[in-house]
Amino acid sequence: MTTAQAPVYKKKDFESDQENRWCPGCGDYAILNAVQQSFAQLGVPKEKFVIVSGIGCSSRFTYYMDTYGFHTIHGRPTAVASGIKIANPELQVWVVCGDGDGFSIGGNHMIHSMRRNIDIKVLVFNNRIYGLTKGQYSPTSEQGKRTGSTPYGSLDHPFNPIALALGAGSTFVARTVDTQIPHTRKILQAAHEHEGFAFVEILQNCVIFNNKAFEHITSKGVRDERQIDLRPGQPMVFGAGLERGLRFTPDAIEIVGASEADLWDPTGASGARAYRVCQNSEHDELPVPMGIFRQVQRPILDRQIHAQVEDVSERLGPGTLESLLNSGDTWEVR
Amino acid sequence: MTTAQAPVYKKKDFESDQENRWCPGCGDYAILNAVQQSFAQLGVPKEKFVIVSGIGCSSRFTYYMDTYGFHTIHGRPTAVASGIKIANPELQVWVVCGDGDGFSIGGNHMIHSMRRNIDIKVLVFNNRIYGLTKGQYSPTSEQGKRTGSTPYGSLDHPFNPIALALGAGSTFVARTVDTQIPHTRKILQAAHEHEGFAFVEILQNCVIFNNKAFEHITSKGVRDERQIDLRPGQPMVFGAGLERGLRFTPDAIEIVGASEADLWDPTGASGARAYRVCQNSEHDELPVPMGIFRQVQRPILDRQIHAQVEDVSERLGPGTLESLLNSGDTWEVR
Amino acid sequence: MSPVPALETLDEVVIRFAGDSGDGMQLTGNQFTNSSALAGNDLATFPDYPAEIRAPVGTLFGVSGFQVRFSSRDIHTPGDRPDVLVAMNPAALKTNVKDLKPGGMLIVNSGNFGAKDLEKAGYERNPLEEENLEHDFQLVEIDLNEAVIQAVAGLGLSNKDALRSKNLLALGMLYWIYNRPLDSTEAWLNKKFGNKEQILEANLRALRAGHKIAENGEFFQVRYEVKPAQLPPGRYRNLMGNAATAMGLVVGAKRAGLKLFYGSYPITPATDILHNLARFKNHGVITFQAEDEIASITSAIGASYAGRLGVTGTSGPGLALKTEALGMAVITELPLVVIDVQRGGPSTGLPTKTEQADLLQAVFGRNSEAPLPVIAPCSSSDCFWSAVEAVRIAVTYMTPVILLSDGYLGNGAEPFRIPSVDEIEPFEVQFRTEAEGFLPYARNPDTLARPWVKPGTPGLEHRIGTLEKSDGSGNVDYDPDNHEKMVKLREAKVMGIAAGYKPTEVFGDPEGDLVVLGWGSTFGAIRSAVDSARQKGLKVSQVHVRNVWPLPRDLGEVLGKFRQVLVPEMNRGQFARLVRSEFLVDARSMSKVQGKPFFSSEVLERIEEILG
Amino acid sequence: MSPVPALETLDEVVIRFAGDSGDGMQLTGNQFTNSSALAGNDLATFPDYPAEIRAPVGTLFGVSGFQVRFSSRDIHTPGDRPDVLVAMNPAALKTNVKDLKPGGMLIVNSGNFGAKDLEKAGYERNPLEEENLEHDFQLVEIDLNEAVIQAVAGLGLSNKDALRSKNLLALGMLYWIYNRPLDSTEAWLNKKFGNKEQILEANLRALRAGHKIAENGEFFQVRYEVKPAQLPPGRYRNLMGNAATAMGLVVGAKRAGLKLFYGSYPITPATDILHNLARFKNHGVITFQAEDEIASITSAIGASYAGRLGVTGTSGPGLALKTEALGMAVITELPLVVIDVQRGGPSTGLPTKTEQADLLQAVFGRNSEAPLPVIAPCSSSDCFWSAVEAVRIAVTYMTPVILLSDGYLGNGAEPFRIPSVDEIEPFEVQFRTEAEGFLPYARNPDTLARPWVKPGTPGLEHRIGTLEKSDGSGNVDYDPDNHEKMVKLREAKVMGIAAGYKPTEVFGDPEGDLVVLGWGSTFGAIRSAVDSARQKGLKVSQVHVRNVWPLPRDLGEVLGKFRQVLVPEMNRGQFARLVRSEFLVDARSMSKVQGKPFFSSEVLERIEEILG
Ligand SMILES: Cc1ncc(C[n+]2csc(CCOP(=O)(O)OP(=O)(O)O)c2C)c(N)n1
Ligand SMILES: Cc1ncc(C[n+]2csc(CCOP(=O)(O)OP(=O)(O)O)c2C)c(N)n1
Ligand code: SF4
Ligand code: SF4
Ligand SMILES: [Mg+2]
Ligand SMILES: [Mg+2]
Repeated sequence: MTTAQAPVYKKKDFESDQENRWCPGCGDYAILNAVQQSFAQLGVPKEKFVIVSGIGCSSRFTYYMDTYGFHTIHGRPTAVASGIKIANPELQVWVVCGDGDGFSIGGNHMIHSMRRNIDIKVLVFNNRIYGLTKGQYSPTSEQGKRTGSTPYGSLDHPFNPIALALGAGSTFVARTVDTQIPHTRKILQAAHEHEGFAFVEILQNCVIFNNKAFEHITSKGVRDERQIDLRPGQPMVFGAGLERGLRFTPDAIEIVGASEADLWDPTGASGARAYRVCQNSEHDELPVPMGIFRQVQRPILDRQIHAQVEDVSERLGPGTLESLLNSGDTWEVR
Repeated sequence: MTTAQAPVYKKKDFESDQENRWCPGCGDYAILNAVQQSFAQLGVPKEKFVIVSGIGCSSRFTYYMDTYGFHTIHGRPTAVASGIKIANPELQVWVVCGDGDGFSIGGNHMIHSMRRNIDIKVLVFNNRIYGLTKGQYSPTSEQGKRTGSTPYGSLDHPFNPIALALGAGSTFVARTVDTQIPHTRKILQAAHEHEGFAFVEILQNCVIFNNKAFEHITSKGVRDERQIDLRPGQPMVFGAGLERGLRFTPDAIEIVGASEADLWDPTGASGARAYRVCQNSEHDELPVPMGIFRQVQRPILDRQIHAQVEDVSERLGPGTLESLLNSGDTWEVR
Repeated sequence: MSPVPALETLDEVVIRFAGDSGDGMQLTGNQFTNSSALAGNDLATFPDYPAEIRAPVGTLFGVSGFQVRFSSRDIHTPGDRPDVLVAMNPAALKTNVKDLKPGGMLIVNSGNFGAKDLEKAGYERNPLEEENLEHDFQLVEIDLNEAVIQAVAGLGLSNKDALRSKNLLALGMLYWIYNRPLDSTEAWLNKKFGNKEQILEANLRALRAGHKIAENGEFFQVRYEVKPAQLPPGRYRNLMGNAATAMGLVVGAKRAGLKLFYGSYPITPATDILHNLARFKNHGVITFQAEDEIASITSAIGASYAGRLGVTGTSGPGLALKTEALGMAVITELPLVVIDVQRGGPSTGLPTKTEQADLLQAVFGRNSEAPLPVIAPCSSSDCFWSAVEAVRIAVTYMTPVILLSDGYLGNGAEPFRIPSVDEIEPFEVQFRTEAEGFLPYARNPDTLARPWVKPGTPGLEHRIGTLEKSDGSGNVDYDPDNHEKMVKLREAKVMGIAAGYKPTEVFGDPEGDLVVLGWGSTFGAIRSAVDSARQKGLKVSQVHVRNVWPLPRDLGEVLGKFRQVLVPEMNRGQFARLVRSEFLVDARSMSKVQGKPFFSSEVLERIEEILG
Repeated sequence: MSPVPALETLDEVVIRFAGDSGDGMQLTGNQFTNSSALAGNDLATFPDYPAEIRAPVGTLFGVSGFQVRFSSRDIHTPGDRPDVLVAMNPAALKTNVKDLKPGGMLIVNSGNFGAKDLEKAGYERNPLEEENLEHDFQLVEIDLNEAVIQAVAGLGLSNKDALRSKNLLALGMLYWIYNRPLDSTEAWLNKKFGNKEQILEANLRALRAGHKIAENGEFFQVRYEVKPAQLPPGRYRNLMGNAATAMGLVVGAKRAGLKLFYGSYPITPATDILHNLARFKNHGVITFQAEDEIASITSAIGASYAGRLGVTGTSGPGLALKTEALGMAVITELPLVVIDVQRGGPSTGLPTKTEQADLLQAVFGRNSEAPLPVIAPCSSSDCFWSAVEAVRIAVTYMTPVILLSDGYLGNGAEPFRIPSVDEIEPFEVQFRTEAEGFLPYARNPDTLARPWVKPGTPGLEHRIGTLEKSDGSGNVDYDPDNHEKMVKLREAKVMGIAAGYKPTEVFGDPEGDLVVLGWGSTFGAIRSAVDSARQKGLKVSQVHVRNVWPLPRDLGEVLGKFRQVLVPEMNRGQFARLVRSEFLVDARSMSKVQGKPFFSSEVLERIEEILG
């Protein structure tokens, strides 16, 4: 998809020289792979990319990408990224963080950058556990989970990250799975093309502290039946041969034949259908949606900020040191 | 509604001796009034009430109630209240805060207490402005607002507090208006009766920095046409004579005659209708919903915590100082 | 009309306006200040308002005050006690009259001394009738309410609306007494209410009526004149400290060749900096009102990383929230300016009152060893110069810098001599663009600063982060010796800033019995006190420190020339503690923690006590 | 089978286990420690693991180490250098061999020295062949891989699974060498893998095989014995510092008659306290894993307000986030214990390494004047007693208290003499229930504490908050004099805690040439060094401070009896700064900031340098 001028890259142009320190078998490797492959294809000069991460296993991501990168502090990558993007909207700013980083300590910055529609892309590696601190339950862990901090089972109800993103007004909301690399690449591409904030939840396996957390929906055997890929403008179909589909009824969603399936539209004004479908349970009959839940246009904060600066500068004339110093009432002492 | 044993109170039993320091004409007075009236009717011994507030004009509320009260720091009242309620679930813990306190700096604690379903009641006085710091735009201010910090107009897209609460998993979500005292009392009563977390947005007029912000939906003249009161189990009707109603179509909401209106059900599993209806714009034709958006049952964290403590104590036997000190491998030195 | 009154010349006058929060006292005081400034006086102001926005009318806690001192000499403080008190209601009288100088002029709005007003102020009897006000002061009772209603009659205003202009009536009177023209205030009214004709007209009439009433001689027999001060020649403007800080930041950024990014979250008394900067869009300034203080500072750090000048401003509770992120700026060695306009604490404390008690938080309040420089302006106009200096240090040394202002400086105003552009040295930033030999943590041998690279620069892609970095490469490094080396390098860089300070100046003789050592906003009170004490022949000098961290290297030696060291501070001895630990000098603390600045008389008394 | 080998008696041995993060070194070390404890040795441990969870196999940064020192004498540190190093792979050898004592025993798993392993560790040649290891050390090469595969043969395990047990094989060998029974580890394995029979069996076989291999004499010719230590009589258990802190908190709460609420957010190296407390549900303990550090502390403050004992724990970056809320606890005067298990910084820094550099943050890192006491345990088992003391001070004085532990103390273990219940004085809290004469901010004349009231108590409804409070009533009060009074009262309350300290103890003579002053985890290294120096006849003594703020009142005087004061700290001189500023004593800092504790030999050298 590269034009004449667009740079042509290989995956390895995005591999840094740092030795990788994730556990063998960690799902983060697959995501790294997908991101490196995707970035090579986006047609963006590599010096324009900035990866911003928080603290957590996932946040080590930054060190493995041969782009500009900033490994910040726990929970704040979206806020740091907001500053970077506002300071220089030319940069392609991607945030990588964990479910703890992004939704526990960093939840507020997350929802505020969503509502503001700052043009950053946020990838949350959701392994439903705190990896780096050696396995405590996270705000996306299922109730009843036994971990270091919950030896008798956790009691908190988890967030539904998709619902939260919709509620906070994210203009792009998607979900994918670490090991489903072609799907991940497709979503990354769409996130890149979306003008505005993009939220991508990536289900990620932590082999050490939460192994096989997503097996029931992602393993080869069940994947086709338990997942449905929400593709904009396409029928909502699933199954090994895409032979089945979903249809909205006034009060529910029902499984129908492929031909009767509703078309999926992530652009509607209210987002109510996305909200409805993201409530599908992992343990019911309905398939769990992946793909693009929401994709709408809204003014982009970083662009608007610069437009306002230009607009005011045009109206008032560009400020000089002299005009600044001498503004207001002045008088002369001789 | 008081039983034989329940205490009988008058409004003035809930009035403290502190001089009120809000600006004359502030909407907070009306809310104070409604809360004092309501509390007198709830049948709860007054020493059980704890009001917890953050910092802001609205958060001064605490001082004016003759109950236990804790005026905390900016943005943290839901977190402090969570600690209080978990420490002693017998207490009736009510949080009062502003839109800045609750949704700007305090947004994370807010959404986490929602997902956890801690049995506290949170009243957010939404005046769409920072009152106490003399008028800056808030995360609920409409785009384009000129304030001290946005002399050329604000650019951020605001939160829809109701949508955010739904997305975060709040089990009770409602909205009312400062001056509509009977409605406010009804909502407070429902919030009290709800077992679990209750979120109530109260549209509140700041006469000094954002006067008449809600006139277009709350003034006497337009109120009946521009508001619809969502009443559980009742038809969705509005208008001076409740002559009109709303009906959900697959993709939208339409205005119909009262008899054709849908029944309002805030208890459905997905919450998609609440999500849909809360997207009604203040500037379109559809009326703006007030009342109860959502009301569902889910395990309550503070109760579950205590149940787990009891359960474990029963299984392991109650711990004594001796058993604690002597747990694990020990040996004797003579 | 009475005979033309005498025109007495005074060296200086201190006026305090006091009234309800809704009475417009801040506005009145500011107008008076501006005309005094235009008249060429030196001046200083002290606004003092309650934490409530507009507390119920007439209550004690709702009283808002504004003190202005204008003078024909060089002055450093808004004055200890007013010569003139304007009290708009009983509450204002009650809370302020104790400060009025014996024999001072007391102007009260008798129209607000009804039974209900008195009750709200907790007066059992009408003080105008019962107490010896007339004996102690030059009491002038005027029913301003009545006067303003008359003045605006015919404009079709309700009484309630008419009364809104009574502050301008009072202002008109004072203009007459102090022989000031009305024109600057008239111009201001025209600009402000240009499109609200009725209100404009009411205000103009009230102002002129006040002038007339004073002129007609019933109430005032004397006029006073305060001659222009002998300020250094130049063009001046009247500037509040927070405005000066804002301007200094923009000027600093321009001198660095950068554009400013200001990330902030509103908090008293720092919000005005945000308000000021938000107006400077045509200077390329971006202001970002973040969701909280943590996002304010982290977005500013992001902006610095991206090649802008990241700045964030707050007050004490906000600084507490920014401390974790400050550590990130320290370890990533990015430039950043953090402004703390200190207020009364602890915790929410006394939000609208002043204090200097965040010093140790600024110097030490971060996890682990995270050294950074701290600068404290000594006057409202020095806020400008200190801000420029903070920017210079931040970009020269690639370090976060804390600028410690306070509520007294931030809200106070004084004449500011506008520097010419050449007076402000440029310190243009050179971004690294050369890929050859690039190491993210290589150091400039003079400053120990690392290179600053704008993301987007081809060939310089690299990663920074908050884990310990390898000397040179900046890669993650857990090696014990590297860690110690980096800790010491960061320290050496910051402590090295002191090498660039000018020698410490002493006001007065370089040795003697006592040196009064200060920092920040105590400058004016100390200077006046030391000046007076020296005129009385006491062997006392003043040393004032602007770079409070790292401390000037010669400070120990300078202080050592005096038998005693006294440190007045609006805290419990924090700067004294720093000086003691650094130089083992027995610096003794003079502490005042009342949410109010020192009176120079308090400092003078203490000097006399020590040397007496 | 070879002849029964000699059994030599040693005073003490230091063993270090080093291997890949996945090799189970922490587990092996802990097992060895436990059996040494059960054998009655005094002991101390030092686990040292990387920030990575399980870095790629064989890399240098993936090496995890565990050092244990066991002794027949009273010891205070895990030893400077190991007598025995067990290196499971080339990376472990490379990163650890430089610490091994000359002539020490070096056991390597030669099965992991393939070309790829060597490459990952950056060895160009096989050190077992090329370097003079054999000359410098007692080199023992064993192919543990082969041995373990043989040992578990027939269980149907894959080779990969079989290899998981090789650490137990090594452990079995060491048990034989040091004459330890296998039973405690066998019991532990049975408990841990009771329901996983295959794994249990593999582990048991590996353990026994190790023992056997050692016994058969091919590799080892001597066995050693370390006799039980003469510890004070009593019942003992082996206790890690973080576990001791957790236990101390619960015991403290019980002695106060309270139930514990622990609000926390995971962070290395403090998380174990949360893990420990989460298991104590049958002691009425509630643990709340909050969304962040701010919610952790504010929920704990809420719990204290509601009448529980609120406690929150974290490490440096988390403490930075809690500082604003600490101010709230100070002004509302609620009891609260805040634990900071310090780690390397600044910022994220070196998360798994130890440091003492949060001291000034703990003492001063809050906005405005917000004094609070700080306590630092001096050993892993003292974490218990310090936690009890922290609880006592918090509830007695109605104040937040910071307990400054560190990674070295928190992760290290030593024998803990279990006190009888009577040894722990009760300090039962009396909640106020009497409405008559109740004032929320009335003060206990002895402690200056205000009353603690449980919400829910009829008739005592009242409001507290973070604006300045009126003395007595606790109502909002902006009065300048009241503010100053309250600032001083809060200060007097906290400084008054020092009145209850025991007189400062001196180890050694009460006067002399040098006193080595320490706080926190440096105790052991300093004690050993001073002890040795004294045995060499040097006039040196030790003073160790547990209550680091407020400082003991007699400290200045005690230090004054010595010609010089040396302060070893794992920071850049923070405690020295406190002591200097407080007592104007020329305390000199000995700084080590390497993420590692002091060696006692380093301190000894410095003593000799100073006195030599
Ligand atoms: C302020 C602060 N609090 C806590 C920590 C400790 N910490 C580091 S990573 C982490 C959570 C890791 O979980 P997640 O974000 O889900 O990332 P993962 O490791 O699972 O990829 C925590 C609590 C920290 N570094 N800083
Ligand atoms: C940590 C901190 N940051 C900022 C402030 C300043 N502050 C006080 S109230 C407030 C916002 C007030 O707005 P809102 O919460 O909407 O309450 P309102 O006054 O409108 O009722 C702010 C920013 C503070 N007190 N503490
Ligand atoms: S702990 Fe889990 S998330 Fe972290 S690197 Fe290992 S497998 Fe991946
Ligand atoms: S500023 Fe606004 S919100 Fe605050 S008290 Fe006044 S009217 Fe009410
Ligand atoms: Mg995770
Ligand atoms: Mg508000």
